[in-house]
Amino acid sequence: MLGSGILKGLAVTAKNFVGSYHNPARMVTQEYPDVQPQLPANYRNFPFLVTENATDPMGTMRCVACQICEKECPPQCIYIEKSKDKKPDANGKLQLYPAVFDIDTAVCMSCQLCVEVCPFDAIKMDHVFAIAATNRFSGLLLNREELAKPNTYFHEIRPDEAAEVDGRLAAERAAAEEKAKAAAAAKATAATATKPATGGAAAP
Amino acid sequence: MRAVHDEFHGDLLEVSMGPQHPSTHGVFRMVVTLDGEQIVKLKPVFGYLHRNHEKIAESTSYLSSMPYTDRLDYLCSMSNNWAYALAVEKLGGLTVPDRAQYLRVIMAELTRLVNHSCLVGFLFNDLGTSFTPLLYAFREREKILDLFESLSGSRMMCNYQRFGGCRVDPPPAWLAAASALVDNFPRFLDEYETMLTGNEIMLARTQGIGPMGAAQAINAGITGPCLRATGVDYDLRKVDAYGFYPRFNFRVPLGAHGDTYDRYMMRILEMRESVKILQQAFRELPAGPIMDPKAKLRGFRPKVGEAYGRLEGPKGELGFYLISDGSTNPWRYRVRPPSLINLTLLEELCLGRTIADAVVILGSIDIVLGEVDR
Amino acid sequence: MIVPASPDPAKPDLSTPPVAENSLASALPPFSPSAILPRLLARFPAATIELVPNPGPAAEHSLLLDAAHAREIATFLRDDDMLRLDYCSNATGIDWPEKEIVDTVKKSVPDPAGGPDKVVEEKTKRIQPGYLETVYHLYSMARKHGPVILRLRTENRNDRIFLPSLTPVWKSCDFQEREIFDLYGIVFLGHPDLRRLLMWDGFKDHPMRRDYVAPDDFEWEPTPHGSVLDRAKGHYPKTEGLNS
Amino acid sequence: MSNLTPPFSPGASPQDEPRRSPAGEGGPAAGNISDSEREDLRQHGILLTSLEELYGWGRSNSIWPLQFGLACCAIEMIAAATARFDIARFGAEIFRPSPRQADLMIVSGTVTKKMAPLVVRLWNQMPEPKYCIAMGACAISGGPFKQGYNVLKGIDRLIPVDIYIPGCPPRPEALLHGLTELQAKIRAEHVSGPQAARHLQADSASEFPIPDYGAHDLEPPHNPDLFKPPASPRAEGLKN
Repeated sequence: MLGSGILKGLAVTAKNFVGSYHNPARMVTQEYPDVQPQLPANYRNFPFLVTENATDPMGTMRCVACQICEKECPPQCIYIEKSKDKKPDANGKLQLYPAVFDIDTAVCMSCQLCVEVCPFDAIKMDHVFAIAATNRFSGLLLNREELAKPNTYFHEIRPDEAAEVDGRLAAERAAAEEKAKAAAAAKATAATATKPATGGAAAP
Repeated sequence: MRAVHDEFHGDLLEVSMGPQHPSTHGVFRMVVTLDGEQIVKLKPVFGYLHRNHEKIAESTSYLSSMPYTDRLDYLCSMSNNWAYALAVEKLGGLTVPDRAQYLRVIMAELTRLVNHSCLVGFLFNDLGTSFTPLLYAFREREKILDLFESLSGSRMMCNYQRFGGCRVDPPPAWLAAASALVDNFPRFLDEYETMLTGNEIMLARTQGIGPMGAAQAINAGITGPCLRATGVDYDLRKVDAYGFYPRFNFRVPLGAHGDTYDRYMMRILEMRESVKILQQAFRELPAGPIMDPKAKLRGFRPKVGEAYGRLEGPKGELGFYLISDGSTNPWRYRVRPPSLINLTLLEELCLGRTIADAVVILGSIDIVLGEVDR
Repeated sequence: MIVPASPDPAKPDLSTPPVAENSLASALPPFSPSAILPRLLARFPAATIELVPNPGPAAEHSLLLDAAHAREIATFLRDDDMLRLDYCSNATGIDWPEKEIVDTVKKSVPDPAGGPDKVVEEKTKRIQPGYLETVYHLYSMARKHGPVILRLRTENRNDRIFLPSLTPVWKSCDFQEREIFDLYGIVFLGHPDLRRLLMWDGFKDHPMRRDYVAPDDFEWEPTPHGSVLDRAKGHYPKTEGLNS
Repeated sequence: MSNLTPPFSPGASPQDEPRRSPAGEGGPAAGNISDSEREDLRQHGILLTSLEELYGWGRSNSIWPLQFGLACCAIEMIAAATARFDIARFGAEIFRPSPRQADLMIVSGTVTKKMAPLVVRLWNQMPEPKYCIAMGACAISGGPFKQGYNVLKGIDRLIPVDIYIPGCPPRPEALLHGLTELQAKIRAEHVSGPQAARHLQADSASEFPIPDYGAHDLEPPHNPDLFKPPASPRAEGLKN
């Protein structure tokens, strides 16, 4: 019968229309500003810099300004300047730190390559997506103060990955302490024992 | 729009459709010359989204180009990733572990589901249904995008595959969710088809519109569903047997007339076959590593040489031609864009038709401007 | 009709890339360049056809044709019953700018004192002239085999940039050759509609060439690197005592 | 990280609100009610409003965007219009194919130099009041493709942008967030006085020069009256 195909199609639409009042499978709308989306842990938007301690973010940044991410960033939106002096990191080893660490989020393509190539687990991807600026020059160019977020925040957004990273860093730290101890023991045979240097805040 | 004079047809009207036009799927432009309502000439104009992908890729490392491939055909980032990875693996002599091969098949077929269901929605938009089928398609697409997002971190720009494997190993919960989605997908397809396939208006607007001959299509390099709609049995999943496709049982649907209706049906039937492939893949997915231990991310330097890797993307044959000069950057990086080459016959298909048919024919060819212009 | 000996030689096994020696050894598939080359030379004695080896693991060797016979050879490849290369998948341009090559020749010089010969390395510099190249990847849909790769080279990069168009043979080259004309500046003789494809008509440059310099619009570059940094510096206000 | 000042914040700085007398403590006179008091009354079911506020409320909830997608971000823009994100909840679901009927241009994707003159022409064809959202990295700055020879490094070189939404591509929720920011901006606009909205000021430009296709680049490559980048933070102490 001519027109039966159209009627069948309209029946589907009608079923969906009625279903949208009671059938959960057809009630798909998410009331965004009132109900925040459930983001998966892997979600990535823009990078942030992990710091060990929320009270002293600049002092306990994991980044050692090795500039690998800067080189690998496909759109070249990371800018790092190394510090002139060194600071002790979580293992007590003296390391450089970034005197300038800028990311232009107006350019960033959220590809996560900086995270993948970072050997220090210092840069991770953030979940914040509700960003709107009226000025792109000052509003979207983030400096290291704006990029720094504490490790506790990292645990909040990506618990599994953060735990794994913490475990790995703790193992490295233990190994470093072992080594320091062994070195100290070797020294102690010759002279008085020196305490292995440990510094920085332990990860929560 | 302007009047032109032609010695055969008399006064003609030249209409510029696009680049801002609701039915050109982006910033595509056609300069159409009309005699009354009949098309006597149609010249596509490209380049409004020419983003210099190839030039940028030649000045950056092999790895850095991977996220750019996401943005070629932005509906199918997973297949683009795979095609590029395939070419680089061929160039660098890398192997891919079994589990990664299966994961690639899963991602590529999920992408095909996304692409084809959205294409059908867009095609019906062009037929004048104003958004309704697209809403159904996007409802399913969102489910698949949620899967992609929870695995790779991004809805559209997955950046998931690497030379020699994949980036993230999906946890069992992900596989269960994906498997459940795939099992439910035929129900969506049934609903979709009930709504659309028998529709008399759609049949009248598509059957016999823009028929393409097999020999004509082969000579013009048409690939993908558009080619198979003409009855040519050429699917790279069977012909090249890349990935682990020989391990899967699936049929290649073939059309008979090569018209717009056949092109539409190809998409529907391919989605049903993709569901079959996916169900087998979820059943047989082996355990194991997902990266070739030889592969390295940074500072990848293939030996001097060249390679052409191609695969059956949702839109047709997507190829990457790479020339290495031994450095970290490719000397030549070329994308063989199926969307662009499938447009070769657009003028022939539209001649003598009305402008409304041209819109439908263009919709059935399935282009994405990011890939047409690169 | 010739049935290939092996069950399906058209399937390049990508997981285990073939070694170059193996693919050139016995049981040549009909589409391998070493099998095609003698047939082409016999059929077109006046043509100069060269085999261009591909040293990479893919080992897809190609055939370099001379411009004068390219279209005849292409038509033959398309229509030949054994090959039936009815489908031109990919056509692309490549820029090879002129390059300085240092040849090192080892010579043994007899020692005037009567001792053993000395090995002396002689280095000669020569300029390899630049050229533009097009590459065509051909497959057969009828026979389901391939690829056969054809290359064509221009005489130089400046004024002798003419190549025959293969669009009359394979229509799929239509847009791709227009793109090559646009981005590399190779003029295809016999192309039905040779206009720029991607850039606008008044555009003068050929941006995919290696020596192309992009227009200067680096006014705001907060995270500059490399060449971008150099070009951005021109837009920075000149400050006293800037030591860079 | 949002850099918007709260647009309709109760006690915006006094020079912003010259008509509001500082009579907060001594009990407000009629028409001089502070926002907190008004909110208080609203909770008791008494709705006080001014014509200006009503006008702004009406305009902000009936934004008609131009149906105009450029690249990847356009797909997310379409997704924002579909059932899951449902931009209709903000009154902005009527995507108009014609610029003559549109209020908002969402520049969703890479603007190439070949496309840029057409974008400006579309903008010029839109009637006032009109707004522009630059959605995604490419529209803001050229994004990942900014190194390309044919890519415009930000649409704000040619037309004024009200809201920038970074991301590649931004989630549909991010677009909705940007839209609510734009709505807030529209609601805060005044209809008269020195603080009147841009389109009500006599000397504000509504149309912008359309660049020509040149031999090597657009001519001019940017609109110097509009695009005034600050001195780069890298001007001093350049890395070598």
